[in-house]
Amino acid sequence: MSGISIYKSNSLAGQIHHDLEVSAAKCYQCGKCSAGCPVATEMDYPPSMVLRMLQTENPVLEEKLLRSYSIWMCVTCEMCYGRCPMEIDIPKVMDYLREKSLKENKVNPKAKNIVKFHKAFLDSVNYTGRLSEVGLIADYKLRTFNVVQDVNLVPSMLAKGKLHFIPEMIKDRLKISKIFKKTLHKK
Amino acid sequence: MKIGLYPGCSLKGSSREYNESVNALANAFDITLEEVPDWNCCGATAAHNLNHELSLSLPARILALAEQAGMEMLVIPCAACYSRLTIVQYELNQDEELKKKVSEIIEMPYLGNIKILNVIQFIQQFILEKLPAKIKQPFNYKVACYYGCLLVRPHGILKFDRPEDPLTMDEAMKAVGADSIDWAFKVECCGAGMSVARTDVVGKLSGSIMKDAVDRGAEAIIVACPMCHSNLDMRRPDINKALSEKITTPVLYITQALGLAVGIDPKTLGLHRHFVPVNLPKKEIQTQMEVK
Amino acid sequence: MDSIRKKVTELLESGAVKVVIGYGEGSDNNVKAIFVRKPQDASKLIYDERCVQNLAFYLMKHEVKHMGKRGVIAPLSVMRTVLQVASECQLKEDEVVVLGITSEKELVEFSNLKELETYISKSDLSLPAKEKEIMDKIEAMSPAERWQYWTNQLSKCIKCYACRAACPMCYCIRCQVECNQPQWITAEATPMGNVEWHLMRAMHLAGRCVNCGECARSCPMEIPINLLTYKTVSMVKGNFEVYAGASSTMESVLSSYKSDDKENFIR
Amino acid sequence: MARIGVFVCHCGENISATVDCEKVASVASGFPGVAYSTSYKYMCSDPGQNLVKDAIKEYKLDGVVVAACSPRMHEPTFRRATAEAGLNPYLCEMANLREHCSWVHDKVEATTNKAIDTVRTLVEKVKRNTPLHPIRVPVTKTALVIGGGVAGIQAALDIANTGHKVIMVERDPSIGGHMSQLSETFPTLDCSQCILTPRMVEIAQHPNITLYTYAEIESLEGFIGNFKVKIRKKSKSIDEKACTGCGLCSTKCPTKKISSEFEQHLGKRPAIYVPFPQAVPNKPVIDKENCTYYLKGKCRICEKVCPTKAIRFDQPDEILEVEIGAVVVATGFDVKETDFFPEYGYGKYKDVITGLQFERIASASGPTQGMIRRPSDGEIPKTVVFIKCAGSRDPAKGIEYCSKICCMYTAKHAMLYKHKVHDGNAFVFYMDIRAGGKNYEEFVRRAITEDGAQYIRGRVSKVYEKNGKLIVSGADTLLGSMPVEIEADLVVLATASVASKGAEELAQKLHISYDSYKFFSEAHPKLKPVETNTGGIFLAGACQAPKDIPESVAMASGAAVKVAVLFSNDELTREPIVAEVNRIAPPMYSTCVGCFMCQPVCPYQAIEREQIKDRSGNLIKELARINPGLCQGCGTCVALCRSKSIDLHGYTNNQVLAEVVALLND
Amino acid sequence: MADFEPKIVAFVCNWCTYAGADLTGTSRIKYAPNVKIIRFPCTGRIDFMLLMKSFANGADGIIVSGCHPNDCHYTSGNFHARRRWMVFRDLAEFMGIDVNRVCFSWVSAAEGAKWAEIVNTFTDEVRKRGPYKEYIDLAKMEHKNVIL
Repeated sequence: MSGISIYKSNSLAGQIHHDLEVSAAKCYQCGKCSAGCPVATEMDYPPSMVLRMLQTENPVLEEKLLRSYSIWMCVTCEMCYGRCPMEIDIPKVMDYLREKSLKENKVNPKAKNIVKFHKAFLDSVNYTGRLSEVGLIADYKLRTFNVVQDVNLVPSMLAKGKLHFIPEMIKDRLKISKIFKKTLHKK
Repeated sequence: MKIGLYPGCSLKGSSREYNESVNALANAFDITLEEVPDWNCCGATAAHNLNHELSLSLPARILALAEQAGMEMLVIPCAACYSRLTIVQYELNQDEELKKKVSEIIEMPYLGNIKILNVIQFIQQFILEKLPAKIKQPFNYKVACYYGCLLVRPHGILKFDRPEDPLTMDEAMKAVGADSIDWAFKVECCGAGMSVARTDVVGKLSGSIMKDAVDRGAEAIIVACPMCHSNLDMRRPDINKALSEKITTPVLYITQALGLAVGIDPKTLGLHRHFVPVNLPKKEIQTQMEVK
Repeated sequence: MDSIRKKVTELLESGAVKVVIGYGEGSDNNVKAIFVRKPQDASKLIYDERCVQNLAFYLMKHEVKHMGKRGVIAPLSVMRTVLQVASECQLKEDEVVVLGITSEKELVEFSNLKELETYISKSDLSLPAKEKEIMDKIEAMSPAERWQYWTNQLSKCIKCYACRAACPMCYCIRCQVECNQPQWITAEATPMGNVEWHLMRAMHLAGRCVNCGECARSCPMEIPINLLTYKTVSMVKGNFEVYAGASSTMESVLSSYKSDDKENFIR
Repeated sequence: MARIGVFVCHCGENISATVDCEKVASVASGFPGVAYSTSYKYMCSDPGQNLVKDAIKEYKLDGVVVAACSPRMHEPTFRRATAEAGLNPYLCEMANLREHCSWVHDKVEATTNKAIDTVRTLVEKVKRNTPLHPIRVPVTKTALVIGGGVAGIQAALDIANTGHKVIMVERDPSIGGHMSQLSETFPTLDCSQCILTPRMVEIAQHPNITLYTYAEIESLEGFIGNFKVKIRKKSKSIDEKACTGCGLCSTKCPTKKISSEFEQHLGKRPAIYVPFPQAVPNKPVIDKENCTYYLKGKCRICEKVCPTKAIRFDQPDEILEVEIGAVVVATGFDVKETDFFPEYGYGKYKDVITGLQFERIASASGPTQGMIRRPSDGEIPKTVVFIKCAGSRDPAKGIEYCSKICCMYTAKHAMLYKHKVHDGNAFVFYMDIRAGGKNYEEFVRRAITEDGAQYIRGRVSKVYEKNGKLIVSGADTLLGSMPVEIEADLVVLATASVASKGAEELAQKLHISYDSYKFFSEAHPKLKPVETNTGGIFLAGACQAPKDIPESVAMASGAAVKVAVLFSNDELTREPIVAEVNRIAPPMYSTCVGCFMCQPVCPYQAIEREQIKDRSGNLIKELARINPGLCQGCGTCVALCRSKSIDLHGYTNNQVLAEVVALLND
Repeated sequence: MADFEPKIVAFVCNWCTYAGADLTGTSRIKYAPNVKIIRFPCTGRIDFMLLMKSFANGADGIIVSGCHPNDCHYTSGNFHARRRWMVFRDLAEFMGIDVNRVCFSWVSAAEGAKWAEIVNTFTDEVRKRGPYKEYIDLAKMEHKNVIL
């Protein structure tokens, strides 16, 4: 009944409220999220700031947000959500912002690696149905041209039987790639 | 009753010892866990980082498969998968529309009524009270039980243990004679998905976790999450670099620790696969008394 | 039977009662209620399976009251009625002598209502199997079918009020249907008015109906209206664990409550 | 033909914004029996009321429907106006077009139509209204005050000083409440006990006041001016007459290690004890849960040492029944304990304490004689962190409201600490500073500028213990939410103020309503702040919502005046909304058949048996009769009566059925 | 049936639900205008015949609402009402009357939001069920009077 949204329909906060039923306006800036966030120091905008920026519904700040490093630094540990007195699902908001940032390719340059990792991860799933870590690492290295990182791990991992080169494949791979077509790769 | 098992990718790869120890422990108590047929990856953080519907559909397929296989309960040792699947089940049960949509995407009927158990819940329900009788060699060490993020958060949905300072793992460990310490980082984050992309961050976060545990005299860290394990174990060099210390305290899966206590041999439990060697000094069974 | 006649005779001779209400032969093989006031008339009393009428309702009738202390031939339904109306202050213990008849047609005497209660507490008060069966059938129907069934049945009602007249619990001086300020129910018989009237009647009997079936027997249109009050009987038993006519002191179901009455239907 | 007047109020914009008031008025004028219909901007204003009065006279109206706000708001106003115009006030009804219509619906036709239906309904009702005349009942001029905190004390003294009797009931062994636990009070820093104890003594000595401590309310029956209260005097196991309060028993009692409620569990007390030195009455009680004699059947040392032989182990609880005319509820509040906070350690850290515990630590009469020492090891904390809004303003924890007093007392705590530990650091984590009140803001500024309390704007995410220090991790939202970590020796949580234990049960015994937080509800948020919805029962202090001392005292005096007003008449008039059993001509006398099934449903025992006898005294008929003095007009008997022989004035069967018909047939 | 707007009458007690509905107003929570309130002192006063008469007069749905258990201003009115409704519901259901068109609820003076919630959900439910033709049709139904 109280259907009229308090947000501008085109604002980021408005879309988030509409799509996720998470209302940025609920945040009263107590900062508990930022205080508990394990990666706050790594972020350009700590969680509470992210919500503040959403509250302003100011396009400039929204743009900053989508191009921010914070949204990619978030490790979805749910600590902020777990302790938020207003029960604002910040991790969900972060997901949303990442998705959007990616769609509008506004991914923060510093975050490219993270995204590539996620992509590599999903491609592996897409092709095999499961995650082949060798594939993942290799693929990721190629995408990041950061071949040397972690190479020292590989031999010992093999030795410990933690890596195997033949990826496990599931039977109904077709179904999986269908799922991807219908979602992530939806045009 | 048919109890299903969803190992997830890590347990088939970098954390196979977790899978091995889970099954070993279950078998030791004459429980057979049946793998979900033709299961796929749950999409982990990657999926919901990039696409919401995808992050719903991948887990939904797994649950649908389990339902098809007639499983009433589904044990999910990997905390990340456990959290994903539980959240997805919850989300879809909130919204019939979405449920329909997803089951169209996965082209399978999906009910969403299967009971999901994390490894600790599984131990509580099927093993804990049978435990004392079976103890061969009490695991009488000072241990720090590390729960991480995904087992306890978001509490509103998972409804498992207490959101801060949980105790269930500690209880299980006490049951095999361990002295589980009270420490401050039980539910802090280890760096999780940043493992590859921002190893330095992992070093820092996992570092502070290891540090607190060790400072309080922990002889072993007990975990129930492959990500936590690989970050605390495989990433130990990065941790030590971050702390500029040399910490050698081993990290065991709870299933391994319990396994040892009931006399399953280390190899079956996959202890040899760890990066930080697990060589705990034999201790007098003077704590036998406490074993209960 | 003789034991009954004998008892009645001595009651009348001793003047312990002024009249005994019982069953006697009527025309063409029907039984009718008879009022025995002279000892020698006790021989007119009969009792067999045809004797089902609930005689208790005469006990409250003005004319009968005036005769003085009453005795009544009382099969189970009558015994229960006596207790129920007593609990509703319509009959005092010292106004009546209950000549109970067991299911084996044996005479049981009670020196007071307490004894009667103890007897009742040992008897089976549940609904007659035949009706129970029909009720189960009806309950098995879909709501629409039930509605069909009852509107058809009740639209036959001609508002002759024979049911009310026959029911020992309908002793009100003025029935709610006769209220005209306000007029709750239309005077003439209409399908809607009939539904209202019979629902109201059943509601008024909730926790009070002793399932004697007199209402249905008296209905010239042969509407099974007793099922409606029986429904309340089973409902009351199911939810509040009591049968009407089990005690002369208990509070009526609708005049009492438990703070934990089931309320799963309340939002 | 009836002559009803309809008066539609715009309530400024409040109604007219979504309801077409003119249309309502014009349609209403067409209703059968409506002789006059109009609309006006503010019906409750003087000109508005005059409009009604004049119309009544001019058009010889015999019924009035005011279509405006909720009758719970202005029914008295318009009934008064009606009466002033010479019409019986109960021929006036209100149609609720504001709370139930204009404010809850959008500006659509349906809204105006609903308004029209509502008016039609009330018109049909009022046509069937009959003149009613207020009922007069006597007033028992004794007041009951529940709770002996500062609010209860103030109320009791004020009422007693108007010359009326007061009975004060206190749950604990002594009066004084939370105020007696406080060290100094803001914003003046005067010693709490120094200002309170004289008042406590006054209570004990006042000729008009009877004090029952260690006592609780068992039940309350009756109605305004005529209550009957049952009070349970819990056994103190001592003869108060004989006891001189010498205290020898307490000093000799072998069980000394019982954690003291008064000291907020930071101190100990014996099993036979007086909660604190200045307690009133200054006589001990035996705590049966912990007394060796009650537990093991032997000891009796107190009995042996008592010089006046005042110990009574076999003393039973005592139930007193008293008639009273009014009640002042002043049961105060509690604070959340530290175990309510997972992220602050579920109460497992000894040195994470509540504000109330800090009061005891800071109090000269407290467990540390006023030295600031932390509970764990008695060390003087060098760094103290104060966390405000601990539980308050926290929907996730189920407490959405602001506890109101924390901002002030935390500033006070920081000050007291700095005054006593000059080289110490006081950090205060806050979200907002709410210092509305005389000299409050100045007080807080002083804490910051003169005493050097470090205020950090942000909430604390976690507190944990590490080698003897409490690590407090918060954020400074004024520095871009920069994480802040403080190694503290003592953490003080300004925990939320909540309704006092057992508030819900008490409310149910008193039949007063309470909000979702179990705070008692006032009759009107603005205009009836000390009344409850139940006539004759008033509220004082923090039992209604968190309050500081001056507010509680002011409210208490307010409640006292309300009682005094009630007691200023020997009789009071009551709404004639009561049930009545009909009477008709002999030989029936009434359609009531006297089944008396209505008797047990009446919560007020208002239904009596009336015997009708002939001249020679023979009983003709027994029928129900309702005592209008006792009947409160719930109407349960009315709905129950099968022969419809009972009816409820103001809500007669005729009226309500007409309402149903009118509401549904446009 | 798309544009069908149900007629719903609400019988509420003065102390809890009526006050609660007032609170809905003061807190400006919007709800469906289909519901029209009739004020009673207490749920104990509400005669079951009023429900029947509501249907007879064309109500598609009925709300009956009062104080939560133990909160009754008159101590026990709502308890007695609750029993009455228990019996009434069973009997009505047995007769095939659509009891889903009667919504019983407890709404306290503090539950303004709950009142709006109840009204809206119930209005939707009734809207879905459509008008209560079956009952109204009784009025038209000819009388099966077989005696002449």
